[in-house]
Amino acid sequence: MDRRRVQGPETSVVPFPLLDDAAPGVVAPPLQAGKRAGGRRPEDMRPIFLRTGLISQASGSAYIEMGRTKVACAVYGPRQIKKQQGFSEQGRLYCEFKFATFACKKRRNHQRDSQEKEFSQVIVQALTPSIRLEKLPKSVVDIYVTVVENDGTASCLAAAITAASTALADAGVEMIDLVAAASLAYQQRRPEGDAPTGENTREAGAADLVLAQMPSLGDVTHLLHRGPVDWAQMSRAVEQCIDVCAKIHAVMVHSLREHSAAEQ
Amino acid sequence: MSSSAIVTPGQRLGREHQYRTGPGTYVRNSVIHASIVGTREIHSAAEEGELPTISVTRGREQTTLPQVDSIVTGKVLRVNPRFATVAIMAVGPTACRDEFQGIIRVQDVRATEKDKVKIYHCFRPGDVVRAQVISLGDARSYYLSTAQNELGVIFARSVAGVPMIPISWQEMQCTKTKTVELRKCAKPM
Amino acid sequence: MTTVTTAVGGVASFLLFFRAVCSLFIGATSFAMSRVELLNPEGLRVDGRRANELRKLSCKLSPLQHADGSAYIEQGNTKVLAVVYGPRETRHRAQVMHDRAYINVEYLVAPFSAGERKKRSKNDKRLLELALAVKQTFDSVVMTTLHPRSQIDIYLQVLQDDGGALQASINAATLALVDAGVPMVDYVCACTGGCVDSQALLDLNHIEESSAETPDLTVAILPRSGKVTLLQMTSRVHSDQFEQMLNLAMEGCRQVHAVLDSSVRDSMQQLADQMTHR
Amino acid sequence: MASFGLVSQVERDFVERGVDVGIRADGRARDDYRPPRVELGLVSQSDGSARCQLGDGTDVLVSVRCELGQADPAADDRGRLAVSVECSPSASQRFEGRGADDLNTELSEAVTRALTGPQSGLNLRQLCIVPGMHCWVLNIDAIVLNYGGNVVDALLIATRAALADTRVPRTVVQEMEDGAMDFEVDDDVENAQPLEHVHNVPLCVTANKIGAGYVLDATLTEELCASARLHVTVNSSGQVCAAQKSGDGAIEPSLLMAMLQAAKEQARRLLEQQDEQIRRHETEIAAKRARGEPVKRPSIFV
Repeated sequence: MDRRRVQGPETSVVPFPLLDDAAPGVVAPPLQAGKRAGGRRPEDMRPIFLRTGLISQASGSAYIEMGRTKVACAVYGPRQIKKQQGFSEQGRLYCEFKFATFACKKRRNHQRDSQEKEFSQVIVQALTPSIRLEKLPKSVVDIYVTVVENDGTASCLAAAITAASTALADAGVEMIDLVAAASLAYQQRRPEGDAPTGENTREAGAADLVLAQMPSLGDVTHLLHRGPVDWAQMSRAVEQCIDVCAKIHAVMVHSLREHSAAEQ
Repeated sequence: MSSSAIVTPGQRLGREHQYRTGPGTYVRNSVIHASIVGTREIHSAAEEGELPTISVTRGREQTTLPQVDSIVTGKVLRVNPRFATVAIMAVGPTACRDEFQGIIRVQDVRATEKDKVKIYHCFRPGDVVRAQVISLGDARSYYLSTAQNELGVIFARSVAGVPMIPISWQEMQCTKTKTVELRKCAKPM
Repeated sequence: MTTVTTAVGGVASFLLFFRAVCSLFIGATSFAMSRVELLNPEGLRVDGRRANELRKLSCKLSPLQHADGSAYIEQGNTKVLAVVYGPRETRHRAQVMHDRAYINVEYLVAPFSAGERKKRSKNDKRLLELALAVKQTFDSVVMTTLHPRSQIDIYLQVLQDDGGALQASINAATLALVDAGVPMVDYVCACTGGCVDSQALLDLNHIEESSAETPDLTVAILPRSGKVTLLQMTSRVHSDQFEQMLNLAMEGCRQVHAVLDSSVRDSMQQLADQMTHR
Repeated sequence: MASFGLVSQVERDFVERGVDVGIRADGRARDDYRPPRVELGLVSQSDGSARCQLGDGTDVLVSVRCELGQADPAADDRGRLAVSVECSPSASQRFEGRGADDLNTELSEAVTRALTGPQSGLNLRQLCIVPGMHCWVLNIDAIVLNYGGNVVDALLIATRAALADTRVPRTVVQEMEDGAMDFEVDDDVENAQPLEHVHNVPLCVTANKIGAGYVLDATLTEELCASARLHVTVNSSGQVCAAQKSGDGAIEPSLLMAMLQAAKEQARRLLEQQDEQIRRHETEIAAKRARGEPVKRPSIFV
């Protein structure tokens, strides 16, 4: 027996059966025609809770909740590039994206796996176009993203990008625009906005899309799509995501304004 | 202050022909946008015929980076015959969150008789210096200069560990033991 | 239940190995499972060659246009690509030698090159040893003193290994160096030799090489002077037979030299033709 | 690719202005694709292999090997694919030692993304031997021999061709007395089966945003000048299987749609060309077999 770790019991029960839709004894409410779980229409998104400045030690921070998707983000810096990475006229972003070990159905390891590394890179690529890097010579801005609860990987990534951009704005990093990101799952040949887990794994042929955009300027800063879909479906999905980004942008602006006003 | 005056990055502030751009703003396609979260401020022109300046200022202190020409304050970490290494702790009036590394090379210590400069006669580890950034330097350090009267050591302790007072532009005296030590002193402002 | 599963696993992996070995020489139909007969009573080897016969050797100079020099060699089913860059500035200051060039050899093996798929790390000790063998071979042959403070890179990529990857690599590196115009005192030609039932064999293939009782000798010579620059042998052999093996292998080197030399001349002739026609 | 060093501002201007007026350094138009030269079945000890060259630059060699593996408990009735890409230092000195590690991971991920999940189109059930116990693992090993831009596309072109060339050995499953399953692998290459639904495997086309326009099939210099890149993976029924932006720039929505559309169209043409080539290759081999001639493998370079 490994004495260094506390051994759990061999069997266990779900403590709050009502929290888990799939738990036995809980009957999911029948879906209304054209509606999704939770009574949403296909294009509706979940209500967003977004707040900045919750992590006091960081230069800037943001916490976002969309339904059961919960993501916290902290930004540190700008600080001088430490390692021997050579001189650079422009600043750099560095991101560490991590699922909390308890965030998913299956326990995650403390080490970042390849998916988390990939998402870190995606976040950097999605935010870099929005930052005025020429203002930050020789410096690096660190972004740490922790997913507290994962309710659909695509929506986690979108929430992470949105939160990271809000946190950067909160840190006072000069940027040309905020970046809002929206996720979407294709289902039964129709895109549905802002997909939680149950919805994008229901079908084997499921496909999803994450799109990040600078809403004031209109430029798309990232696009990540998986799964086979028709061209018409995809172009409609891109348009729909752009619409959703505008709505998310309004939430971001509201929360930044509120926080800024509260400080003065 | 009403929250409507608070702007967010990307928000349009006006057109280029209306204002001059100040800090916290940028121009794209001749439209002025905000680049940070903060309060919009319009300063009327100092002279007749000039455009008013528009800027965005943050409520909280702005994170700062050393830039060329900015005056920085830092502590000498170590010295060697070629340069003194300085940890930059404040840029202008604002303190830095993280320290930046800078060096004062032997030829940048003072404006005259550069060939006679001995670093150890100008700075010692632990001194607090005021210096100007002359270049972004190399991958590791910013290059600093103290070649002005107002720049140089502003605080130093003697061998006895007591603060010293400047008695000339290159000497400081210990208040306790009255020994004189060599420093490149800043002119009191 | 568990024991059965492991048994099945064992059978499966054995079958896989068997399949891998089989696939190496699909041509050879009569193949005894129990003990491989390396030399049949008629004096023919598993792939139908005689004892003193080389495998088919074909080569091509500068298959890759962008490199300073490159060469590709096929010796039977062993296929090696050699690429040479340089002489150029040294990458690391520690490697600078003020009186001569530094030769850097990197020896890479494709994961699909051998019978069984195996991914080797770049720091695999066996690969480093082979790279060192190639480096030491060429240190004495390349006129490094003509290019002080510089570096010559030789990258060897083994695409397929059916025995004798080292000899093929050395031959390919020679051609690539010639193609790059690096001055050398002579060609370096390498060949392997072995010995079965006191009969010396030339140019071992994978089956002969991996057989436990065959000694396996790799020799590289400078064909004009006959000087030996590399000599490697594993297993044990009687000294009388060793001499026989060595002589046969050196004879093989001379045959290799003829092929390499003619391919260099052909390719230079082509180049000259192109230049005169332009 | 930052690992290839820098490009000067003048060179960048040259490329950008060229793209603005629709001219490229090698005489192609913005939408032109260098015709890929694909050869099948080069590596004799592999179960399938192919090499793809784009222009004089990019050159990749892909091998597919079937290996017995334990079934994945999450999908016990299916086999799986494992991809590894290696950049040989013969392509660039920067790939020496550990220099290529990051790029290798990036390229392996890019190929894996196109080939795993439902979008791969392959029938992975075909690779199952004993459900829940044994399956075939298709090891896809790629070597980048020369790096001349657009390597992701070339890798997928070569991989798809190699998969079409792949023959999976036949297995005979027997049930033993105690209910356990045993199987034997048929060694006869003639009996090996081709993979099912290879024509459904998607191809990737990369559009590079340079200045205000975009180009397909960028050369190395063009890749260095690109501010953003869009990898679009499309299958033969015209479905978009995956799309991903990379690089540090932003793309306007109208340009994004144009890039997607152009990449999709190009992918359709590439797929048609490749299917035609594979069909020709197969009929050639079948004809040779029928005549009893030996099927010789083409040599890699000679």
